[in-house]
Amino acid sequence: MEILAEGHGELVGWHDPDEHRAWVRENKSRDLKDKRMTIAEAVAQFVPDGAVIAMGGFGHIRVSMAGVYEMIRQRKRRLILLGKTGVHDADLLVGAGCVDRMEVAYDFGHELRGLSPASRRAVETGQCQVLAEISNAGHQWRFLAGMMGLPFMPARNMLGTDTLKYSSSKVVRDPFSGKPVCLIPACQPDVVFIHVPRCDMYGNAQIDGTVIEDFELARAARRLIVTTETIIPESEIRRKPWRTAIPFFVVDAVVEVPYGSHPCQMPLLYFFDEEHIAEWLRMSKTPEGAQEYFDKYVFGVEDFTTYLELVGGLRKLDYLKRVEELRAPMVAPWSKKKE
Amino acid sequence: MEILAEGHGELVGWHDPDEHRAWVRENKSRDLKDKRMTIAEAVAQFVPDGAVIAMGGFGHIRVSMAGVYEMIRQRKRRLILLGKTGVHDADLLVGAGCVDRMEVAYDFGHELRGLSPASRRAVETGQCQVLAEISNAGHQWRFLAGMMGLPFMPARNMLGTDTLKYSSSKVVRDPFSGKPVCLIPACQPDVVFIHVPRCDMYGNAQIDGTVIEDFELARAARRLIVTTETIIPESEIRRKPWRTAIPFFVVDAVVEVPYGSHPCQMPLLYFFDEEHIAEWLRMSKTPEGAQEYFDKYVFGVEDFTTYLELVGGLRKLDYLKRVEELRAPMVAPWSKKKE
Amino acid sequence: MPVDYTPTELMATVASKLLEDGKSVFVGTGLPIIAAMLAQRTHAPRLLIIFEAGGIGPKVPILPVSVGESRTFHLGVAASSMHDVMSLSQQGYVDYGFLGAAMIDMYGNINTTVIGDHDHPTSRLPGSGGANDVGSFSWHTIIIMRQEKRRFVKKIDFLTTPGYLSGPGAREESGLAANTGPYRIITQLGLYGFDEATKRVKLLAIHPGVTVGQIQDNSEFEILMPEVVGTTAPPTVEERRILHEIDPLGVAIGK
Amino acid sequence: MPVDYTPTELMATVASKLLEDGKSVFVGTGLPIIAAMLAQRTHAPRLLIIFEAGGIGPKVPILPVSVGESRTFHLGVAASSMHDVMSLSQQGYVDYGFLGAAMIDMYGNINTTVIGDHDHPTSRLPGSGGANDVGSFSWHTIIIMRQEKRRFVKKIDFLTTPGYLSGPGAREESGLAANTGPYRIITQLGLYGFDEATKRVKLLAIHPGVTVGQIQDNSEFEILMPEVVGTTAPPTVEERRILHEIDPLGVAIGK
Repeated sequence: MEILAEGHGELVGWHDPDEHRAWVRENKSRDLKDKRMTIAEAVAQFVPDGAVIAMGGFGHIRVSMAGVYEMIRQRKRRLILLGKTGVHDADLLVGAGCVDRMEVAYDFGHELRGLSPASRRAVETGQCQVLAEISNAGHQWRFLAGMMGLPFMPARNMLGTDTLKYSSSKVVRDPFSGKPVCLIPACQPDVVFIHVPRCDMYGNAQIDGTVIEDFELARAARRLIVTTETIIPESEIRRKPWRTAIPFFVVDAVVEVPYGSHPCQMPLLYFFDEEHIAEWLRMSKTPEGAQEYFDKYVFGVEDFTTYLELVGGLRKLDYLKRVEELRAPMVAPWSKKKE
Repeated sequence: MEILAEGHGELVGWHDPDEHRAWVRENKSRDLKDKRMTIAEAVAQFVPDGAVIAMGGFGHIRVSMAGVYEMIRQRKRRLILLGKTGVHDADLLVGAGCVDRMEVAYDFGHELRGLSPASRRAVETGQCQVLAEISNAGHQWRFLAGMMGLPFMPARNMLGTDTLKYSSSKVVRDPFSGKPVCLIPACQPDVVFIHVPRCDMYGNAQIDGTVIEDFELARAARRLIVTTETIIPESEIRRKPWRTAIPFFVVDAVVEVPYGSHPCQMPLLYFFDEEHIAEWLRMSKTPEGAQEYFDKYVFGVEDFTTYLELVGGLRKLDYLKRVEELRAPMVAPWSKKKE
Repeated sequence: MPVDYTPTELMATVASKLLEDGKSVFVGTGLPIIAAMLAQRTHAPRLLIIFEAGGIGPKVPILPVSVGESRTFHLGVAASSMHDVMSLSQQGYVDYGFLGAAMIDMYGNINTTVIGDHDHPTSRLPGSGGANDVGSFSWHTIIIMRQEKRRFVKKIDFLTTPGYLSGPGAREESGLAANTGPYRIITQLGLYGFDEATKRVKLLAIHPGVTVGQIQDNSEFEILMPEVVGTTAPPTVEERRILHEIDPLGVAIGK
Repeated sequence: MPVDYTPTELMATVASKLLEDGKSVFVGTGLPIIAAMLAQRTHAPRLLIIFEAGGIGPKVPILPVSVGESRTFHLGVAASSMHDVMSLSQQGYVDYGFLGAAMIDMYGNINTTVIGDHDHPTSRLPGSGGANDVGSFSWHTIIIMRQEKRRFVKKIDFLTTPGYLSGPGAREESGLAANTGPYRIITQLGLYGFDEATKRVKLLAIHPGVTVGQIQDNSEFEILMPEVVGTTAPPTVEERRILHEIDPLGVAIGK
């Protein structure tokens, strides 16, 4: 197969399809088992140092912040992050020193809020290394190929650019059209966290709103930790099986964490806690400030409930619900005065 | 790109990705327009003789029988059918002489009911030609590649078999694993019919139960005719946008036809009319019988409502609802006495 | 007192016993789904049943007419899509794949496409359907079929679904997933496996009342013989009751 | 009486006017979504807005913080997935793609990845995000950015998103979709297109009060000049009202 062009980015999270099949056969149970555990147990059991990880949701939307905080709390190290629209999740994991290598689609930014001081600093000082570049669709299709048990997914993006040169993709001539086509390697991350509004104790999960990349990512994951706002009876799942976005047999752990996406958005349930995110963006302008943040909000709290009390408790959570429902205005303390 | 093996089946419904993009740009409106019309208008406008067609649903589940009957009524000819689990739909279209060429994944059978006399006879007598063989997943992934605007989809099926030899797929060496991999060509059918429980007048459609191949097929279709049990207000669609399986801009026509899948099953709404299907299977044992069937149930009725009256009217439809809801037992008049 | 049963009932119960609790099975219409449902109602209540149209983990209330109809996702854990279940199968999530067949050869290759010449068939059959996919992706493929000399043949007219192709190593060489392939064949005469070294059909057990002579007499190719030939267990009264509860009209299991 | 407005407001209104009713636009955070929302509330009520996380055809109530947040599918026609919208884009369903940029060259190639050396960056930027995809798949790419000499450069440090690459024919040669590419650039100084023959950046119109000299002074590469230089229309009072209704906190549009 003639290679017309080839990226020299590191090939992260790729497995030979047969090796991966054997891994699935051995390690992914098809048995309907109660998988409830605490986030501490889930992270201790399924996240080894050095793992290739990906976070579901969209960087600061429907993100398992409970999982992020716990990885920081357990001082996970040398993690490789698939930065598929990494926003608040990636910034904290890099800022806390858990992640020191990344494949980057979108990272180091907080979207409308501007750039992310902590993770940018880590890359600019060499503390965190960018192993490969890719685009958002590229990442998504890495997971699609991963879910399909394929070695690669063809695509018509990245062609002709440095994004391709710094990726792990290859360009070949399509035997049907005769035109160059990009082959994006599959990705089956070692560990994935996905936060959902509801699932049963086996892991059958529903998602409201956009599923973003999670349909494919959940199925491509080697280990999948589902954190959920609430656990519902299995009978609820079975009553409308077409609402199941993630079936139980791809799930390894089920962790019930109400408000587990705070300070990020949980669509239809609560809005971003912009005050808290602004606090992080402000404090993380220096390494000392970032450390202070982690000392206060991660190492200084005993569990997620204590954390919620610390960030404003019921009053804050009720306010975030009202903003999400467009019944109260949002604030933007991070907003620079313009012009 | 070295070709290790290659099917010699005819490449049906494949388009150069750039040619297809140009077609989409020109022909698929992104404008929110009222697309309601009658089935007669939809078929007259969008189904030219010789078109490559595919039917949504699963052969006799959630099939647009209103579309099938109308193509027969308008005496469409030389259609090429993508027989992706073709069952009652395919049998009638072939039996009526509308379809004379097929790509076959599953056809000529009625699943548990046994083989389908009319379409088998057409193939065995040479009236209908099988242009290519493929598997169900193969067909599905042709539509996936079609939806993605790609030339092909890699896969690990069909390898080593006559199914591959009679397909239009190619086998190449995967540059990542070094192993042979099958490349299944994309497919963008000229016309697709999909029957849904509900949609709005623009074509935004919801589906209950399994979507089967319709998510991909709807998006891969060049022309998509949606027939629906009922038309609902746009506001209903927008209230739960995550329930939309088919967005309006891939839809060309919206046709409201209550019971439009009869005598096939509409999941959660009505069961197969096994008496009617048995009548077809019995009559279609001879060409004359098949003709008699079409004369009575297609050419002999003026519209779908008249047809419904003829097959048993409200009493029959109520019974089929009860069977679907497991409140009445099914019958199996086609069942042979065994042992 | 010996239980009165039919060969079809026996095939269903023998097939059912091959399925393990807590594992997954991808099933086709007729006897395969009946065997899986029986397993769920006896020794394997947590058997994960998967249908090609997207039904996952249903509590199938009654024999479905189609592998795509609403009974296949009745109280299921998911009602998804063909893309989803075929992808998961390709990724290695399916332990057992259950197929029927019109013709088979000594390597377990299956024909369900055509009898005679492809372009001028004597008898046109439905084609692969999901069979090629199931036979390519499942860890273990189980085949249920009627055994006759014209069905157990030296050369099948069309290789629809891969068995071991031309023998040891051929699947991997062609690009098919490693360590997959046919696992068992169940006919009205006996239960077969595949010889480890040659990948050829090998008798495991005969059904009660069947002779080893009948086994070979009803096959065009030579069936390998084990040192000890087992005998399958006949259906119990309870199993028969469940079979007819699953298929009350006797469409597939007989009356 | 002349309306008082800011350059940012002008960029938003100029961008908005490029969007046609009944067409589709794939938008990013900030000014792109503001321009699309303004278009919907003025001349293009049936403009189909698409967000990369899966929001399709929403009635966006207020400037979203993220292209993945719940405002992006608010009362939408679909809340789907990235796979869905990126696939549809790749298939040719997207008329306009709307991007920001840190650096651009004379062929409209964009850098949003890094300033300086990739492995030892002076300044690390977010990377492609969906930009490479939007720039590869959309029929027309529109870029909104601040114009400065260090941003309109002869050679960008990193080619994140394809413009016309090295010139005419280069996109097609590389395998990118035919007849796609950058269409307009909007800066605080003017509105640019691309010369048909050379695919190079060409001035179309200057904003009120801006001189042609400023246009070239703020670009390292030579900007092609049209025979007639147009002038863009300033925002109206109504447009300004809507802009601040869309972004009441002035996060992107200013206070």
